[in-house]
Amino acid sequence: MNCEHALLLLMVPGLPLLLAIPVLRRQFPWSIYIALLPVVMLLISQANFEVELPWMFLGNSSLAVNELSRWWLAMSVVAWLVAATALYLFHDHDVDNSRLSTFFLLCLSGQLGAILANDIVSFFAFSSLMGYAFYGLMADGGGAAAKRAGRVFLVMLVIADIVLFEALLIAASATHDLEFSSIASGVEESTSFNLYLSLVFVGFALKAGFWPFHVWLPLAYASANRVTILLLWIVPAATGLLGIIRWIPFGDIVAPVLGILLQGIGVGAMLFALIFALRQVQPGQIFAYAIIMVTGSIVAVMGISLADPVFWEQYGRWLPLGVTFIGWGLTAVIISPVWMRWRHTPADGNEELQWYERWPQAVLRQGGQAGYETLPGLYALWSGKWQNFRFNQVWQRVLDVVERGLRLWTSAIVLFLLLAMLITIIHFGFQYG
Amino acid sequence: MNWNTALPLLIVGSSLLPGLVIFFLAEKRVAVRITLNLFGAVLKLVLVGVMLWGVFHGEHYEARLPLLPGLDLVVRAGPLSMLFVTLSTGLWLVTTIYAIGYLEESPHRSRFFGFFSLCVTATVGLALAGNLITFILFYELLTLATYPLVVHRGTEVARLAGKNYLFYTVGGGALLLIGTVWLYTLTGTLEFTSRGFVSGLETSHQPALVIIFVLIIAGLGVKAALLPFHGWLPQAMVAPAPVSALLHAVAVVKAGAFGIVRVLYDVYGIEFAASLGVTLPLAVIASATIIYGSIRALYQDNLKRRLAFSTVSQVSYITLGVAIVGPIATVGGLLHLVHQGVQKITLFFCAGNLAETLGIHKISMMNGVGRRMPWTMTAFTIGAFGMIGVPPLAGFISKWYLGLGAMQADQDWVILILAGSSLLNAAYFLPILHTAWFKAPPDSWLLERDFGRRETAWALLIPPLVTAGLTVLLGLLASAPFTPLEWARFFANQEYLQ
Amino acid sequence: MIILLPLIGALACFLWPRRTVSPGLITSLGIVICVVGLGWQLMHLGVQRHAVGGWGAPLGIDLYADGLSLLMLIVTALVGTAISFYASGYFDQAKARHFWPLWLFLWAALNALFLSADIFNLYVTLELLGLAAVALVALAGGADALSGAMRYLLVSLLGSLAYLLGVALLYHSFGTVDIALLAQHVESSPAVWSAAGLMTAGLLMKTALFPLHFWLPPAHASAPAPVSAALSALVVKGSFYILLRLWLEVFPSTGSLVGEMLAGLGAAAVIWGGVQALRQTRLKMLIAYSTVMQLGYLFLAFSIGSAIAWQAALILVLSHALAKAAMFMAAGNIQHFGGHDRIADLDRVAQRLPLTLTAFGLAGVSIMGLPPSGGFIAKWLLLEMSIRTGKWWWAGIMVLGGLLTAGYIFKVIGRAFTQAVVPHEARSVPFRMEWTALVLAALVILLGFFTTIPLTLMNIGAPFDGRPDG
Amino acid sequence: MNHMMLYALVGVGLFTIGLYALIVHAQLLRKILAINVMGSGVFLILVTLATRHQELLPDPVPHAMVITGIVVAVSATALALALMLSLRAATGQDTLIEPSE
Repeated sequence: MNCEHALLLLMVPGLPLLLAIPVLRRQFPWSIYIALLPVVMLLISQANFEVELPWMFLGNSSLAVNELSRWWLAMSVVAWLVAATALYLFHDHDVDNSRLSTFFLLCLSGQLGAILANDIVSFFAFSSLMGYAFYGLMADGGGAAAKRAGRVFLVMLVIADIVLFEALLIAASATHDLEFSSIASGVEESTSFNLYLSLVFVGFALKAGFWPFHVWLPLAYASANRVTILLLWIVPAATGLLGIIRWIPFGDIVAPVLGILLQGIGVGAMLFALIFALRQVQPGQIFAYAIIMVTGSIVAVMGISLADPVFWEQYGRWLPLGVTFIGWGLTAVIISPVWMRWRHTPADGNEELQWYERWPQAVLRQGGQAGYETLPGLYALWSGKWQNFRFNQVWQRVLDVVERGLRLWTSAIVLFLLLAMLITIIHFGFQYG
Repeated sequence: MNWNTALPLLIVGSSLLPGLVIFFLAEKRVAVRITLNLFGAVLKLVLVGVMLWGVFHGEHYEARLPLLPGLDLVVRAGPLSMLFVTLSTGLWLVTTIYAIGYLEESPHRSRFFGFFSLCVTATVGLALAGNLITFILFYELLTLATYPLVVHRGTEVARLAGKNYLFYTVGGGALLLIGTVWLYTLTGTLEFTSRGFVSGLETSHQPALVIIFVLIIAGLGVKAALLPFHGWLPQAMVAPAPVSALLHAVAVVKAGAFGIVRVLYDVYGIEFAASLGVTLPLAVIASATIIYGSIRALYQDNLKRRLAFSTVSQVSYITLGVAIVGPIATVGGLLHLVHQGVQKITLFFCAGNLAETLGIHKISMMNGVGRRMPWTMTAFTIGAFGMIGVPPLAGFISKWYLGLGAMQADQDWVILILAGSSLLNAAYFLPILHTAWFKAPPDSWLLERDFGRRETAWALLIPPLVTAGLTVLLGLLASAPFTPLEWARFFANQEYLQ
Repeated sequence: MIILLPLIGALACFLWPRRTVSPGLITSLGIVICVVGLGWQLMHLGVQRHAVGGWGAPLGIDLYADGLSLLMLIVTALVGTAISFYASGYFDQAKARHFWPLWLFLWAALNALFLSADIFNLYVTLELLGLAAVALVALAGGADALSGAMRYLLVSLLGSLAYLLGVALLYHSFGTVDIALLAQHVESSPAVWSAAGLMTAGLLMKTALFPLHFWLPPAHASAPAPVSAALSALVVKGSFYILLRLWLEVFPSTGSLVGEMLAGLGAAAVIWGGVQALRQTRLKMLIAYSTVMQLGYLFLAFSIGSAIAWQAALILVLSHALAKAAMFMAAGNIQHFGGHDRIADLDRVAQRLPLTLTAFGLAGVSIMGLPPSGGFIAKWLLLEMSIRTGKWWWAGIMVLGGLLTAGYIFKVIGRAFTQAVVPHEARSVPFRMEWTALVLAALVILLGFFTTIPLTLMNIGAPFDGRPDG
Repeated sequence: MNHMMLYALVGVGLFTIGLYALIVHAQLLRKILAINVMGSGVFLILVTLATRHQELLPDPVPHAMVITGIVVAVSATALALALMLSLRAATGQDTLIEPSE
């Protein structure tokens, strides 16, 4: 591994991170394109290599570029370029100063880093950077609905992080080295193997908004700002998929039960998406369902390959390819309505449409009525629960009373004595029990 | 008196003497006071650096002063003490700078900085303490030195808070004293030694040992804000921001936690304590505190109170880590000792900035403050994420080792506790961030102070940024040489030399 | 010499009432030098015995000095000098001309008391001490002071008469009043018992052990600040010293039960004094009650009874003397400063009188028995001994007392920080008054680090022999 | 011997009477007198106990003691009386008063 390669590899997530600092960014025009330079160069240079970062995190961290990550990078770069252009196009005030682009760059660095990460810890780190930055993207500039979506996304993100953290712990205690390669061998032996698998799946499903954790996705599509909409596929969904593929050594392991389950979920997702997609009014949302459908299908594939590894042996390597092309396709499809929304300010409603603007509209007109209501319904249900928990007066009063009670030294003493008794009891229990 | 003897004394003295001088400085002599403060802080930092180097290369630093026949005052440098000393010294420098900026034009600064230095002296002293009596000495000194800081404002509220504070701490001190004396009558020595010095006693003493353990831990638990004894902490919030920063991140709370570590490892010896069956209850209490503190924090609208309860919860991570019997968990606990300090002090600095610059004390008043004070809020955000345990920040590393250690020690319930508390942490920190960044700012702040182009005074802005940067580095470069991680491992290896 | 010097000084002050201050100060310095000289002598030549006028024991007046008395002398010298300095700033001309002779007279009596080797001598010195003290209390004038002084006088007369009766009995049964000789001859008999009872009762009265403490608070609280300092720090210790001598040397065989009783009373005093102090609304009353409480600690040693316990008690005497003197001086400053000593109306003392409050705080640290201070060491040793001898309940009492003390000390300090409802303007406090208090307080703190010195000093001549060691 | 004993008993009696008077009476003058009575009781005892045997001369030391004691007592009484007068002047009553808050 030679030096400039290493530098390049570090630059890929590093440069966006630096440029995310407004003061630095102001120095360069077109800073976002600059931030994307290293990754483009990386794609051009054909070599596969790895950088060991022994002083990072918990010792054995490394970034690497290989076949798999190459595909993902290719897909992401396109999407990011498009999004960047959109950013420059649609935001009239200077981009290099806006906070939106800060989040944009943070998100970018997180996503690229996650793709390049070669061990679960750094993957985890980068992906959570990406996640929180993406929340920033959603909440910034978007409408009220987008903010709601953002909050849902955030909650899911937090839970996901915790779940994944547990998964990490299991993996770490099973294997002493956290590289993806060694996990495959390590996790198999460990007793909590199935737990690990399900944790990983749940975690990434939450992170990436797979069905049935997709509540926020259509909301975001409906009301987030254009740039964010463009990123909705590659940032949460695609990275989530990558995560699953990275964390779970497909092909080496067999988990029939989970496999069946996943297939079920995948199919369910596709059906759900199909039904609701056909009953949409809001143009943007149809893409949300498209994404749900895609991810569903991929989950199903994963399920199958968990059920029998042979399947993965045969078709596994095509998955990245497929994902990539789907990604390009989706980007292309999504860009057009965004483009239209930009072109069609209410002033000039009925102007002559270009040919490339007609077909998506045609697709959209297919979208049926209704269905959209169910989603707010779900959301209301969820948020209602949350509100109750958050502002429940009774809880507060009870706790305050307890607190006031505890503030009295006397009661503290009593508690302390109780504790002492408890300990002595336990102690004797240990001795004679 | 050779160098190895002088160094620890110098380290203790380098804040004591300036403090004493400062007491007698006239109020107006700002320049002299500032120079003294900074000189002391920097000097101490340098000395500690030297000592770190020395300890790392196997030097042995120790100084004794005969106190009573059979009892000496001992200051000694070991991996554990170095961990704490470095933390407190580093943060002291930062906090001093901050305090200088924070207390401009406010009365009685000589008194304040005098006690401030005393406070740090006590902290460093008890970090270096080589036996239990020296520890107690500095522990009580700490209590006394912090009281004037708590009541510094001289208001009625402050007085009551101070009263409450003493109520707890003096009581705790008494418990600690009894326990220690009793222990001394049993063992005849109080020297801290690796893997403890009580395990030699015959089994007939074991019930007594258990009771002593309860006494001592209760005494220390008051400062460490363990569950029944945490009441003073949120009230002590009336103190000026640098003080609360110091109370929470470095001095008082940490002193308690540090003491628990000492008692558990160097007095009882962890294996022996486990065999007594006292570690599990301790871990349970710590877990209860973690959850309870977080839940309480959810309901606070006053920023500093929320942070205070968060401290109650976070500090118990340390206790939990050392009470789970196992080297990795120990590493986790000790790491949290440092990491929590750095993160929490960042948060308090930022809270102080908000209060000083815009007069904001409540979270509900923080709408869009991120636009007005981006740097401060960036620091705050980093600190908060660190607290939640988001990688790659410092908090993540310590939580990682805690969780791993719990698994290694087959105490899986701890992992649930960790998960739950992370969830709660997120639940009470993220809304603050959302409010600060994404809500529309009001058209005017109440009692806004104008600092020209800067968002606030330099002395207020630099410290949080520094500590925030530390938070990132501690996480990112956890495995680099001379990091807390390495010291913690060093210590753990000593204690668990199976 | 140590005795004569203050007498001469007193005389001088008496003769030239115009310029009383300078001879007073000179005398006190002189005494310090003498005491140091004596200390040097003891260190190198061991116990000193000097027959005044060539008449040896059993009849003549002997002066006897061992570690115990030396320590007491040192304490007296230290505190006395401090008080002299303080007083030189405190009194106005009219008061001063009365104060100085009386004060030096009292000092002489104290020194004589600590040095005299026979119980009758002790009686005389005790009596002189009492009279001087009463006169000093009366110095303040005003109904409170006079009444307090009167009560004090009656009590001390009563006490010393009881003591004298005991002396008579002892003399009758053994034909000597010399402590050493008595120690050899004494054996248990009704006469000895009643003598012991009478003397102890009388001394307890003068030492103000609960419940015989009723006279102390009014007397100490109403006296002028330096006088109350002297009374609390030194005078009560005088009678305690005699008790110590008697029970260590004359009645050692008849220890246990009485010891338990005394310790019980001591414990009661600790609790009662603490609670009363908490209830007080006036600063000086509070401090006076705290004296009652601290005296209680001393008597715990009678039950624990090992050599180390006694040494602990002595260290407590030492540190309490310093601390309490400093405290009363601080109180005097505060009163001088605000014109009153009502705790509730203390008005930003911490801000405007920092040195004094520091002194008060430091002294408080020792009184509370928090480290680092002489009080802490003493308390530590007492605790250790009480647990080691299996009498853990005394430990409980001590800790409880410590908490109570913390309660009332910080009650004052907390008020000192806040602003009073009726703010009053400040009167400036003389420089030396503030510093004297501060120096004394600082000494107590230092004592916490250098306890070994008094420990070695007090063991000269091994006054604690015949006691089980730990 | 026995008349000696008698003296001694008288002395004790005086002492106790004095004590009683000291406790029950409020007026200071009475208290002072009571103290004096007690004192003289003690002195009587001292003098009495000086003679151990009929044959021997009485031991001189107690007499010396008594003289000293009397001197002390006189001065004490003087002081007491002075105090009483000034107290009377201050408060207008001849009994002790409680310290005022």
